Amino acid sequence: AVASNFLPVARLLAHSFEAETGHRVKLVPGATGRLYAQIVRGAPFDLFLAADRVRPQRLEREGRIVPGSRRTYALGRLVLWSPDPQRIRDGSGILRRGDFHRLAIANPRFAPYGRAAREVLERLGQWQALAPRLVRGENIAQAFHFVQSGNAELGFIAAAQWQALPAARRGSAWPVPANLHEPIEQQMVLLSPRPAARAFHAWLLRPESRTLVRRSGYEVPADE
Amino acid sequence: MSLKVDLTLSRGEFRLQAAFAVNEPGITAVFGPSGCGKTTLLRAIAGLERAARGTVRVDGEIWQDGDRRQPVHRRALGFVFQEASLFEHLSVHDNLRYGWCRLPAQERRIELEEIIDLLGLEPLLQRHPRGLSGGERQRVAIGRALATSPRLLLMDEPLAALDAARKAEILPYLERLHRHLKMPVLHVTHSTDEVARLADRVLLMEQGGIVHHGPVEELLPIISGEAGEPASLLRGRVVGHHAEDGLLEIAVGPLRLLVPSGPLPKGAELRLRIPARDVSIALDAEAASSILNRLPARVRAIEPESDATCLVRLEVAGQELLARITRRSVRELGLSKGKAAVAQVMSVVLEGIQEGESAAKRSRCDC
Amino acid sequence: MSLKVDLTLSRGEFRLQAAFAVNEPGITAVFGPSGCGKTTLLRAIAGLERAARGTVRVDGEIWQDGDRRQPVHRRALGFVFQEASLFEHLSVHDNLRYGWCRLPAQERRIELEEIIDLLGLEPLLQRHPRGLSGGERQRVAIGRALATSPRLLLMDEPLAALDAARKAEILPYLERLHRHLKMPVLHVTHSTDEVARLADRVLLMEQGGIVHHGPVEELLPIISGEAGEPASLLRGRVVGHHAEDGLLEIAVGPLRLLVPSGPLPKGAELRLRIPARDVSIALDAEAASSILNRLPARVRAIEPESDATCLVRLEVAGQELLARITRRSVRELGLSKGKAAVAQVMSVVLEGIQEGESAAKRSRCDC
Amino acid sequence: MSEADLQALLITLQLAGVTTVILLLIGTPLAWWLAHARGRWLPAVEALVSLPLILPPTVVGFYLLVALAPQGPVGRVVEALGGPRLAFSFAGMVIGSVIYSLPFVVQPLQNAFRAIGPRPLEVAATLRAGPVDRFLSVALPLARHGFLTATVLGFAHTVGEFGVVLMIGGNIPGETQVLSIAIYDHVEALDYASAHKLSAGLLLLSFLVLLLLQRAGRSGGTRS
Amino acid sequence: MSEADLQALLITLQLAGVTTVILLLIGTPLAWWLAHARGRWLPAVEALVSLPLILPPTVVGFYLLVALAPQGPVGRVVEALGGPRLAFSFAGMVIGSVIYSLPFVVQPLQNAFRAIGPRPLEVAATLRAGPVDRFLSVALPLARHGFLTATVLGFAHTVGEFGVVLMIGGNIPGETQVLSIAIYDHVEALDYASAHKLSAGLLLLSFLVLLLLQRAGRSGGTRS
Ligand SMILES: Nc1ncnc2c1ncn2[C@@H]1O[C@H](COP(=O)(O)OP(=O)(O)OP(=O)(O)O)[C@@H](O)[C@H]1O
Ligand SMILES: Nc1ncnc2c1ncn2[C@@H]1O[C@H](COP(=O)(O)OP(=O)(O)OP(=O)(O)O)[C@@H](O)[C@H]1O
Ligand SMILES: [Mg+2]
Ligand SMILES: [Mg+2]
Repeated sequence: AVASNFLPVARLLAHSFEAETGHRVKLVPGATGRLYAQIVRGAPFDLFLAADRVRPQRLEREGRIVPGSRRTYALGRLVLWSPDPQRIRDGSGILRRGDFHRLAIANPRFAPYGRAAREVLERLGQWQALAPRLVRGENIAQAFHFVQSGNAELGFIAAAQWQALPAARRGSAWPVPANLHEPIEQQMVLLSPRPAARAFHAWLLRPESRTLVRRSGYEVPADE
Repeated sequence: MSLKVDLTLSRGEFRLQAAFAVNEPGITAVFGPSGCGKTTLLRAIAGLERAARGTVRVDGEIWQDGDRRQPVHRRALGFVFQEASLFEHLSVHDNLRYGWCRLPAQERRIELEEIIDLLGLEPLLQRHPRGLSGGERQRVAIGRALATSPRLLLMDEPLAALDAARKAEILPYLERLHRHLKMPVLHVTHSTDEVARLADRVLLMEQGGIVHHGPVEELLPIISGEAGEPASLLRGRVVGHHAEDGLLEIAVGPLRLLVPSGPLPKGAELRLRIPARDVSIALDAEAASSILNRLPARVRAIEPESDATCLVRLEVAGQELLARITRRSVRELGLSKGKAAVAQVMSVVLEGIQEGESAAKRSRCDC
Repeated sequence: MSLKVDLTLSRGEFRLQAAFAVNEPGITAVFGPSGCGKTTLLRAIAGLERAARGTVRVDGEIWQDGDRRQPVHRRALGFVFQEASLFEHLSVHDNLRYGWCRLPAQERRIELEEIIDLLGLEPLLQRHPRGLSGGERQRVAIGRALATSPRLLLMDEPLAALDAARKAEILPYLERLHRHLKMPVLHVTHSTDEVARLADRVLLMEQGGIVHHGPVEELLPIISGEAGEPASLLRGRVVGHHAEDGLLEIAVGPLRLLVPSGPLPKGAELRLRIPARDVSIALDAEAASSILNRLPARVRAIEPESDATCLVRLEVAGQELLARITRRSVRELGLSKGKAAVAQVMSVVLEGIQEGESAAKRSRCDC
Repeated sequence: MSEADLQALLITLQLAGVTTVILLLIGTPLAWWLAHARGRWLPAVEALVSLPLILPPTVVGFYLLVALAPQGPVGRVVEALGGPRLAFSFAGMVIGSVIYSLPFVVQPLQNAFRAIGPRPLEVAATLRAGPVDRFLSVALPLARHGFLTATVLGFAHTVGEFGVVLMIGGNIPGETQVLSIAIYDHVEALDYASAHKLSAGLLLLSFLVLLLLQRAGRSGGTRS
Repeated sequence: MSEADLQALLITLQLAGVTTVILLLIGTPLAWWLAHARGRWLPAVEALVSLPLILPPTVVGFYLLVALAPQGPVGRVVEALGGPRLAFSFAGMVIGSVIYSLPFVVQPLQNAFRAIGPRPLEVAATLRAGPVDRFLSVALPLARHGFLTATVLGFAHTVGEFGVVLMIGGNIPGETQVLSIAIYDHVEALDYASAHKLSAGLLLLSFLVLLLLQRAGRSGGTRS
C-alpha cells in the first residue's frame, strides 16, 4: 500500500527491485487515511508507505507492525505553483498581496501536505485572510488538478509533482523554504514478516533508492 | 351440474347480497339495471373479490365456505370480462392458448381448433391485441375463456360489441356447447332478446340484491315488460311436422299452433314465447288472412298501458296470453272482461327445447 | 351543418377508403360487421389517425386537406370511444368538466347540469372512475363528450353497455340534443333497432369501404334484412289527431293510417317504418279485428325466404310494403303476382319527423 | 453538531433541492421525447443518457473541472457571455450534480410516460386540450409514481454524491462544503465520533424527507 | 492498455454482471411486494430502500468495512459459519455494490409492477395460472420496460461506483481493482494519458453494453 502522491516514485523503485530480485511488487495506491482504516480491518498489505508520520505511529502503538520497521523514507517539500509564468515573481509576496481568486491546497485536516500548507500560511500571517479563498482537495493530487486545470490561479503542491511537469508547463513557482513548516515526514512500516516484504523495505532505504527519491523532488532524512 | 351461491359484500354504499342455487345445466341470464351489481356478483363467485363472504359450491365442490377459499386459479371456471382484457404482450393465438396450455390434457373437452373456427379467429391468430377492433377483441376473450373447458362459465356482457350476424353465429354455438358440456353458465346481458333466445333461467337483480330468480317463462314477461316489450310464454308439445310447408304443429292444451321450424321429436315439450305486440284480437274466427294461428280465447282483463294502447290478458287453453292493442280497437270490438274472442298470433319464439341437441332450431318464427 | 369526408388509410392488410358527405344535421348511423373499419373511420375524421390522407370539412371549415391538418384539439368535435376511457386520475365530476372548462364560455351551448341530470350522473359525481360499473363509465364518457358542445359528434357504440331502460331515457335526449344544436352525429351501432329509432341516414360499411350511404328509408330494409328483420318505410303526412284515442291520423297517398302518438303539426312529413313480420295479408277488407290499419294492396312479387316463409312485396298507394308470411298462407290465400289483397299493419314506427322539436315522439306504435 | 456541519447541511439541502428541481425540468421533456420518439438511433440516445453513471464520480468531476475552467470549452463560453465563474461555486456544483444524476430522473419518467399509453392523450385532445395542456393535465398526473421515483432517486443521489461535488466545489466550508464531504472529512481525519453523529443525522433527515415525498406521492391516490 | 487495466476491466464486468443478476433476484420480489403491499408503514419501507443512496459511497463503504471485517458483526458470523472472508474480496465487493445499487433496481421495478394494474393478473388467475405462473407469464413480460431500466441503472451504477468498492475491496490489482478505481488512480497519479484512454474505453464499452440492453428490451415489442 502506498500513498498516492508517492506512487510514481514507488513504481520506479518497484521496477528496479523486481528487475534485481525477481520478486513481484503489487502497488496499491490510496489515501493514507483510507489505507490505515483498511489495514486496521485486516487488509492483506505487507508494506505501508504512508504520506505522514501519524498513521504509522498509530499502527506501531497498536502493535500491528513488525517491530522497529517504522522508518522515514522521504520528506515532502511544498511548492507554491501557478501555471502562469508571470504570476509568482517575488516568492511569498503574492500571498501577502492576495491578487488572485482561488488558492488550492490539500485538506489540512488530514492530508500532510495540506497541514504543511496551513503552517506556511500561518507563519506568513495570511491564514485568516486567505481562508475564504482556499479550495481544498481531498489530497495533494486534487490540489494539483485545481491549479493545473486553471480553476485556481495558484496552489500549494508537492515539489515532486512540480518536478514531474514538463519544463514548458512549470509556469512560475516558489519553492517553500523548509523552515516555514514542520517537515512532512513520509514514513513506512512493515505489516508482515514475509522475506520479500523485508527485502523491499530494505531496498527502499538503500542509498541508490534515496538518490532516486531525492531526484524526484523529495528530501531524504539526513542519515540513517 | 349444480351451483350454489350465498354471498355478501359491502363496498362503499353498495352492498351485494346474493343467494341462489342452480341445479340443472343451462344458461342463467343475469339481468338488471346498470350498477346493480352483476359484475360484482360474477367476480365474487370467481373469487376475485376478496371482501366477499359466504359460500360458493359447484358440483358439490366447495369453492368458498367461511374462511376456506379455493384460490381463483383452482376454480374450474371461465370468465369473460366486461372489457375484453386481452394480454397485450401475447399474440391472439397465445392468448387463446394461455388457459388451454395450463389444463391437464385429459380435462380438455373443447378443441382449440373448434373454438377458432366457430369464432372466426383464424385470420387474427398471428395479430397482436392492440391492433384488433372492439368486436374482434371480444371474440378472442370468449374463445380464451372457453378454451379452459370450464365447469362454470361466467360471461359479463360478452356479446355487447358484436354485430347481429356474429351474434347469430355465436349464440347457437354457446347453447350447444353448454348443453354438450353440461356446464352452468351465468350470462350478464342487457338484451331481452338474448335472454329470450338463450336463457333457461333468469336472475333479476336490483341494487345488489336478487329480486327474482326463476325459469325464463316466469321472468321474461317481467323483464321484457320493464324493457317495454311485454310477452307471454305458453307451454306446448310437439305433435307433428308438415314438411311441405316447413311448419311444426304444436299442441297447447286442446289447441293447435303451426310454427315455422324444422322437425322436432314428437312429444317434445316446448315453450312458446309470444310478444304481446304480435297478438291481435278478432271477433270472427273465420276471416281469411295470412295469420295461421287463430286461437279461441276469453278476455281476462284489460289494462290501460299508454294514451293509445291497452294490454289485454287473454285466457287461451287455460294459459295466459297477452295482447297489446289500441284503445280504439277495444272500443270498436266492444271487448270487456269475460268476452269471447279470437287471438291472432303473428309470431312465436320457440324456447327451452327439452330434448334433442338441436338447440339451434330454437328461433323466432313468424307464422 | 355539413360534413364532407374523403379519406384513405392503410394499415397492414386493412385499407380504409371512405368518401361521403352529409349536408343536413341529423344522425348518421355507421353500420357494418365487426372489423369493417367503423372505429378507424371515426378516428380518422377526428384526426387521431396520422396515417389518414384526404379531406375532412365540417361546416365549410377545413379540418384536413392534403397536408393541411387541424390538430385534434382544434376540431370542435365530441368523441365517445368504444371503451369508455375515463381519466383515472380525475373524479367523475372532473372528468365531465375537463372539456367543458376548456371551452370559451360563449361557446357553451349545453349546460353541465342538464347533462348530469339527463344521464343520471348526480350520485356518481364524487366517485372515482375505477369504482364505476361498465354502464356507469359509459354514461360518464357520453356526458364528457357532450359537455364540449361539439359541432360534430362521433360516437362509437356508446350505448352497448346500457340497459334498455337507460337507453330509452338517453336516446330521445340525444335526438333532441342534436336537433337543437343542429350538429351532425356519426353513431356506430350494431343494433338495427337503434338505427331505426335514431338515425336519419345510414353509412353501411364493409371491409373498409362504404357500400351504401343514404337515407334510413332506403337502407333500413337492407340492413335489417341482413340482420334477419326486413322492414319497409312509407312516406306519409300528418292529417290530424284523435285525442280521445291518442291516435295520429296519417295519409299515405289516398290511404289513412292510425298510429298511436301524441299530436303533431298538420302537414308534417313522416316516415313510417313497418317491419315485414308485422304485416299480415287478408283477402276480405271487412273482418272485425283489433288491427286498425287495413290497406288495400296489390301483390307485386312473392319471394321465398326460408323453408316456411315468403316475403311478399305489396304495392300500397304506389309505395312498396313488405310482408313476411308463411308459404302455407300464400297457398291457402291463393296469392300470386297482381292479385288484390288487404295488408294488415300491426305496428308502425314513426321516423324522421321533419318539423317540430318533438323527436321524442318518434316511437314504435302498435296499432 | 458544529457550525460548519450545520452550514454543510444547509448547503446540501439547497444543492439537492435546486438540483432536483433542475433535473425534473430538464428530465421531463427529455423523458417525454424518449418515450414517444421512434427511430433506429433512439436506443443510442437512451444509452447516452445513462453514460454519466459509468465513470467514477471523481473522474467525471475531473473532466467537468477541465471543461468548466476559464480556459475550458464550457467555461470560456460562459465567461464570454458574462456568466459567473463555475468552478468552486454553487452553480458549478449544481451543473455537476445535474449531469451525474440525470439518468436516475430520466429513466423512471420515461417508463412512466410510456406506461400511460396513447389513449388518455387522445381523449384529452378530443376534449380540446392542446399539447401542453394535455401534458400538464393528463400525462403529469398519470405519471405521478414515475415522478415520485425520479424525485427520490435524484434527490437522494445528489445528497449522497460527493466525488463530483468535491472536485467542482473545492470543499470550501460555508460555500461548497456539503454534508457528504464533511462526513468524508471526519472519516479521513479519523474523527469517527463526528462521522457517526453526522451520518446518523443525515440518514434520519433524509429518511424523513423521503417519507414525506412518498406520502405526498401517495396522497394523490394510488393507481392499482 | 496495460495488463493491470485489462484485469481491472474483467473484474469490473464480472462484478457488474454478478451484482446486476443478484440485484434483479433480490429486487424483483422486494419490488413486487412493495407494489402490492398496503399499510401505513409502507412508505417507511420504501424510504428505507432508498437510504443507502444518501450517504457518500466512501462512507457507506467505511461502515460496510467495519461490519464485514473479520472482527465486525457480520464478518464474525459469516466466518463462524465457515463462510468466506468478505472484506477485501470479490464477495465483499458484490455485497457492497448490491446494497448500494438496490434502490436503482427496486424503484423502476416497483413502478412497472404497479402500472400493470390488477386486471391482467385476475385474467390469468381465471385461466388457471397460479401465483408464480401469473408472475412469470404475465407480470414479468408486462414489466419489461421496468426490468430494462432496472438492469441499465443497476449495471451502470455498479460499473461507475467506486467508493464502496474501493473501501471494501481494497483496490488489490488483479483481485479487487476495478476499472473505475484504476481510472481514479491514474488521475490521482497525474497520469492523465492513461486515464483518458481508459475512460474512453470504458465509455465505449458501456455504451455498447447499454445499447445492446436497450435493443434487447425493445425487441420484445413496445407497449405504446
Ligand atoms: N370501489 C367502489 N366504491 C364504491 N362503489 C363501488 C365501487 N366499485 C363498484 N361500486 C359500485 O358497485 C355497484 C355495482 O357495480 P357492478 O360493476 O357490479 O355493476 P353492474 O351491474 O355490472 O353494472 P353494468 O351493467 O353497468 O356493468 C355500482 O353501483 C358501482 O358504482
Ligand atoms: N395495427 C393494425 N394492424 C393491422 N390491422 C389493424 C390494425 N389496427 C386495426 N386493424 C384492423 O383494422 C380493421 C378495422 O378496425 P376497426 O377497429 O375500425 O373495426 P370496427 O369496424 O370498429 O369493428 P368493431 O365493430 O369490432 O369495433 C380491423 O379488421 C382490425 O383488425
Ligand atoms: Mg358490469
Ligand atoms: Mg370499433
